[in-house]
Amino acid sequence: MSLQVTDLRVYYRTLAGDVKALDGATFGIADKEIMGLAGESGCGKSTLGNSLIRLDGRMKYVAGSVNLDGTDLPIWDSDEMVHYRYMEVSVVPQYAMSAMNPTRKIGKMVSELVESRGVSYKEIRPEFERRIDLVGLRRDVTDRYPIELSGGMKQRMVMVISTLMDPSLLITDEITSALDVSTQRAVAETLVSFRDHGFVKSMMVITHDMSILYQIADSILVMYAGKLAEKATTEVIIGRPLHPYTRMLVSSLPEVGVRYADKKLTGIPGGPPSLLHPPTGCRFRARCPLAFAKCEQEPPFVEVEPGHWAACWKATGSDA
Amino acid sequence: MGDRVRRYFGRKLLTYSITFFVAATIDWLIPRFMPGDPVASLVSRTNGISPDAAKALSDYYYNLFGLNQPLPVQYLNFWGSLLHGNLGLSVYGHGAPVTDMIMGAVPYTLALLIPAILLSWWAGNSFGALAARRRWLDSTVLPMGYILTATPYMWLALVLSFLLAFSWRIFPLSGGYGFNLEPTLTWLFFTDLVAHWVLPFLSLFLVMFGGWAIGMRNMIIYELESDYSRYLEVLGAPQSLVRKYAFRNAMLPQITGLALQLGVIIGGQLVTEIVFSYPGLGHLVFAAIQSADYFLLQGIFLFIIVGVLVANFIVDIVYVIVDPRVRVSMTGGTA
Amino acid sequence: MQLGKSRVLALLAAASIVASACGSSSASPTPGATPVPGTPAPNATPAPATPTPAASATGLPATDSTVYPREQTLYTSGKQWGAPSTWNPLDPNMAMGVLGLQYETLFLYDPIKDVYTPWLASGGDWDSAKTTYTIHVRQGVTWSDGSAFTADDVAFSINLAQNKALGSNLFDYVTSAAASGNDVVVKFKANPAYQEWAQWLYNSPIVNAKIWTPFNNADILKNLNMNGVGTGPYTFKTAAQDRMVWVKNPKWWATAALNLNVAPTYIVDIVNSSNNVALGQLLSGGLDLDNNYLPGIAQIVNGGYNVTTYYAGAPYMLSGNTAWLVPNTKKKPLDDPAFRKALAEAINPQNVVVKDYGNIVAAADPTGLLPVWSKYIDAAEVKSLGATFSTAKAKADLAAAGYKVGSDGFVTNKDGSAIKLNLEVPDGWSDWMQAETLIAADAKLAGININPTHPDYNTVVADRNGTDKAAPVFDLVINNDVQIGNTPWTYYDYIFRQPEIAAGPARNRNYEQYDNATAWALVQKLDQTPVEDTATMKTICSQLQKIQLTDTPIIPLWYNGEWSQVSNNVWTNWPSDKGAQIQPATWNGYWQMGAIYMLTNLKAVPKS
Amino acid sequence: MSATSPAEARESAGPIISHQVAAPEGKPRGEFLFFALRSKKFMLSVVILAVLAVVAIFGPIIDSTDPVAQNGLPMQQPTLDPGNWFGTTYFGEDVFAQFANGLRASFFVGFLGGGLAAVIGMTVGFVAGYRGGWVDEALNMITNVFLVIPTLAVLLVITSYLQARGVMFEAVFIGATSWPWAARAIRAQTFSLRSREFIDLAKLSGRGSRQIIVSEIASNMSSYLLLTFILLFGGAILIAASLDFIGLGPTGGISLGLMMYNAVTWAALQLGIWWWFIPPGVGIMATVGALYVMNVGLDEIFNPKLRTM
Repeated sequence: MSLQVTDLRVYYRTLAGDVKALDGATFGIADKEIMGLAGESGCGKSTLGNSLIRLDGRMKYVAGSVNLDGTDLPIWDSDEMVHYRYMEVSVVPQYAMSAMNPTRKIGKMVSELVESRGVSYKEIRPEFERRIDLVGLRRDVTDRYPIELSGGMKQRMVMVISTLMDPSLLITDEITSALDVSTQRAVAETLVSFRDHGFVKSMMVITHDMSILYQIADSILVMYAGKLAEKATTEVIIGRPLHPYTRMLVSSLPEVGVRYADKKLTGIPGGPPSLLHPPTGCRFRARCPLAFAKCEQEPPFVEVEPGHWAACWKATGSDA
Repeated sequence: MGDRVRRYFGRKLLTYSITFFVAATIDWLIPRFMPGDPVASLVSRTNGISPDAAKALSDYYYNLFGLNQPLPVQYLNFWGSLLHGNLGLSVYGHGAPVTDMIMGAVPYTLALLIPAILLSWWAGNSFGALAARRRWLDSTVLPMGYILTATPYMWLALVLSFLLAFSWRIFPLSGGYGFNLEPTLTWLFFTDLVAHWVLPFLSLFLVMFGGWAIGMRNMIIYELESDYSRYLEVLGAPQSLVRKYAFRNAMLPQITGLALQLGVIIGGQLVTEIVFSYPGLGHLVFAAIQSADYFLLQGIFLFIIVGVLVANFIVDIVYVIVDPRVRVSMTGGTA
Repeated sequence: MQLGKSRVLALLAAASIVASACGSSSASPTPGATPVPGTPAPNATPAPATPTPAASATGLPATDSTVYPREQTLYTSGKQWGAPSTWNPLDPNMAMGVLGLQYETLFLYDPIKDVYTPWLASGGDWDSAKTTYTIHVRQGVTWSDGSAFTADDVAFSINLAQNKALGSNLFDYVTSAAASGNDVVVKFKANPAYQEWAQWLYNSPIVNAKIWTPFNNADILKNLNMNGVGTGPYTFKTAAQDRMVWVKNPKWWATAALNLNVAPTYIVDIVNSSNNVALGQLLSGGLDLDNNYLPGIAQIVNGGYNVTTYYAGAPYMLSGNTAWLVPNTKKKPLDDPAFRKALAEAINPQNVVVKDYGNIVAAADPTGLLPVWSKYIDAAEVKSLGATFSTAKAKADLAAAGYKVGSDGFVTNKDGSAIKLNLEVPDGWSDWMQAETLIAADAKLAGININPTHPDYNTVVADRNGTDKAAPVFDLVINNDVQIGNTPWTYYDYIFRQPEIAAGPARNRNYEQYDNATAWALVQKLDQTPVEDTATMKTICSQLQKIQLTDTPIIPLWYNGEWSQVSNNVWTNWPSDKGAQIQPATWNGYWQMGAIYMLTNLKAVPKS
Repeated sequence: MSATSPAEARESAGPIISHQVAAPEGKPRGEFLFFALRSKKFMLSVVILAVLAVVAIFGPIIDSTDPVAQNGLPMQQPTLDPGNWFGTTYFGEDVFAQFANGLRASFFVGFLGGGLAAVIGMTVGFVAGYRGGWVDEALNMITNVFLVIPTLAVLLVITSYLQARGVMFEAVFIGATSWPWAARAIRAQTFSLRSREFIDLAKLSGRGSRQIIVSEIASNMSSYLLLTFILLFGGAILIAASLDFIGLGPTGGISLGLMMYNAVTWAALQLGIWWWFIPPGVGIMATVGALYVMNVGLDEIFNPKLRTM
């Protein structure tokens, strides 16, 4: 088990009050595992992703622990976390297109970055260039400015940079959403190859797009309204999901590449509840076709069968 | 690449020269458009002389200023003599060459403008950047910036001159150098020169400083919120590096600002020089306005136009050097 | 060339200042941010009462001629409105002091005592027929280049008037001027213009024949004559955009001949800047004599600044010239004497005197004759004909003259058309701009609609003088061109000048375009009256006054002051009605009206 | 370059406005109000401006003395008794009346001048930025010419033909000459928006350029445009002040700049009439300063990134 998250709670401070964006998450990612993290926008995916590496100004750590390769990450202490960022945990951000300083040559920027982390650019350069070849870029991109690269090139470049320190955990956030379908595939495959080359030990792939996960993820974790809904191997989630919400997500699969953020979820009225004052009990209750009395109480996230977790009274079969 | 650059600057130069031509022509029209007869005004200032003497004097001035030629000829002469750096003769100076009068004043103006602009730009930007990271500065000193930049130049100048020169006698009240001195290469003269320079400089500096500081402070905050900053932070880069990048990028728009500033600041310059009767161009403009000397005005404005265009062109060049984005877009990203 | 020099210096300024600025990282560059003690500009003198010699503090030799020790220097301002640009004594735009300090005249004239004092002439006299005048040239006078001053120089200077480029009318009544020994004999045509000749004697510079002969041609005015050779108490030191500096001429003839000695070693005349700068310089002891109009003098003389004026109380100043209203007598309704008279009665100059000038000027006599000419005023005529302020009488006279009051309360033309008179004064002439609003307000009460405007100076001149294309279009302007002088003839010549002068720059008289042959004949008769024959002068003047007060070609308002504010911090014994009664002005023409004695009277304040 | 606009320099210098335009998706209006009420900068500036506005609007009503009537005692110190709160000038004019009316004039100039400049700047900026190509080139040229011709010179020529010029004229003149920097800025913004998908969408749906500019670009830049207007507003006031100061202001009436001009001409400071000199300066400082602060306040409200809480 390379990553173990236990009852992690991270809220957003707003003038109106705390938004419970991540309200108790417990799961793990094994070595070599690529875990997909799926859910509607605003369900807390990104919050989870960010909280594992850097809490921004408005995020507040409430409770829970994150253990990476046997060491607890001090995620509540930004200064302490610095030592783990990039080295142990790294990110390929959503905004990869604009992640590189527009006024620095890429090579120069990378060297300044790694040197600032106490790594000699000179020593790491050969490996850096090897990986540039690997993602199919010309080595001289290091002498270019970001503006000189196409979207896909930037995307790949950022992936190389983010993984240069061979982190134990790589978090990728919606990296494909801005790309056309063919490039999406390429990027997805690159991710897998990174794992296979051992540039990263395990990966958390945050995305809207189930189809991508279907291609590359070993397991999929589905979130809804700040809580974990279901986790299992990709086959299980796609084949026989237990949680009604998961079913809906999966139902959108055939139309490859279409993100259901774009289209209304079939047949289900309303949207996710406000996380400012989330409802008691099962948070999916309001939209759930199968909702019944028991759902007044909050369903636990339990292992219904080996390697298959779900938070639904129906799923756990205890509906008597 | 090379000829791309050449084409880029070529186009710039063309635009600038057309702009110059238009502006200069408008400028030339000023004295011709003005109602009244400058010579008549000049003569009428010499009261008590006999009508015959007045006649003789006016004839003398008419052919001195070459006003007894048809307009088209005057226009051609204007461009012709312009090439020889000849801007005609000043009414205010009773026939002294405008070029000489301008050249006599320009150094004072530059001696005020260049340090005031560059120093305020430098100090303002550094301070703004500082304020952007130090909360207490942001909430204490920065408000001063707003007050300063909202102060009319002449008002600040008047307050300074009243307090520091008139009441407390720390600095001289007016003039370019002591009325008790003649220009010599002596320490005495030099210090006196500087003493007279300080207050006008200060009034320009302070107002501009406020503007730069605020501008920079805001730009920096935007840069610190930008994606590349976040990416660096996520990868655990130290604040020093993040700020280095943010400052560098925030600087770029400030350079454009500098270009516009260089031209427009003449306004502040004008009133400041008037307050301290500092013998620069602004003071000359005022004198020209007061004595309706439109030849002198025409000359000064022409000079300003050129100055502004040159300044803008320099900034264009600087920008190409400092901002890779411009450079790249110019060279079309070929590699 | 002074401009060349200022360029060098300013480049130095630029270079040095940029250097010092870049050297310092803070807002105020420390090098020289505070003046070196003892060597501040005059306007920064720490304590005017105890001036430190500039030199001593810096170890520079006290004789360093590029630093003027405060206690040896007289700072003046008020004459120079632009950078000094020509030092040609024949050019009316000559720099301050060229005629008076550097070049001199044959006589001086004292308008207060009405006496002529021999100066470069040791005397002069008419023959019995009064058609030949013999000038006795003073002996022992030397030019500043050391050469001797001779009768030839005088004869040459008189004959310069034949140079058309100078447009002098001297030879309209003079036939010849020739040196004979130490005398110069001037022969006149019949009925010489005695008044004008007397004026010429104390107003025209005597130049060096040898030096000026080559310049005596059509381009004589193009000779800027910087650092020229004169006979006067001062010689050219330096000049710049903002100053004119004279240095004492140690070999001045009058020291030996008349035991006169000018006190200041240096005279620095500062080009006029704004009111408040000038006032600041005066109050902080940086200026000794200011001949500008300054506001609030009444407060300042009692403000403990050690600043005084000619009179300790109102009107504080001598009267220098008369400000009067010029009506365009070629336009309705101003072509009607009755209307002009009513207008004169409607205006209360006292308003301007008090509200605008705060009592530093005096209301003018109905004749407009300056106090120095008061002996020519015919009290009887004034009493019977003089217009005095009375809104009621103005209304009555307007009604009597057939001007009916319209619905808007303003009188209308006889044909019923509305009357709206534009009163123009040049923009920026702050005291006059105040005056015109007060005048308009007064006129309004009497039902006369005056619209106060202040276009720029060029426009005012164009409207007033007219151009070769257009006749004068103004309704009303204010004018004060006639300065004090030796004869009221100048005043009447100005008002009644005939025939009408062609419109344009040359028209500098009779703007009101009033033509009255009788009056003009009298003016010429006055001109041809010997200056000592005051009896005849008086009779002619009273006849002229009768015409003037009846027809009101112009409307005298107030006596503009001979603005003169002096600081007693460094120099004392200034002219005043209690002390030496001397003209306290540096303006053109005043030096030879006795102001030169101001310099010989001055005493330096002893260093305490 | 205009010798008359020290103010422009400052806006163009400090891009006090964000150079990013808020993302297209609209936010609920309520949110603006919500944050506005909590923004210290914004509220402070609103309060200051409100106070000044009250003085400008009601001052002349409370104290109805003609600001240029010389009917008081000259040079009276300020006292508490009504009609003499700010004392009197060298000529016995009521300084408070001058201040209130001057403030009114300044607001007027700011509003009209700033507004006009904003309109011109936006039109030029939008068209140049949206159309691009030779239209852009041409408009750029015009902008440059306006940027370099000495507007003061033009003003001199015009004024010498006008017997009398009012505050209205001054405002219009300032509006007509102070727009170039705004045009440049807006052009740049439009440029960046032009390439966004939602514009292409609008194009595909066959809407005309005018519609697109108004309904798509302008609406998405609304906050930016407001900020621009605020800066032009403050700028116009400062420009007017310096015009008045060199004697090219209104020939009649009163304005803060004219007060300053008169106070200096009549040597108020040397004569110790500080109460004549101080108010106009402070008035302008407060007005323009408040506008600038409001600008930044609003900026932070419009751009969530900048909200610090």
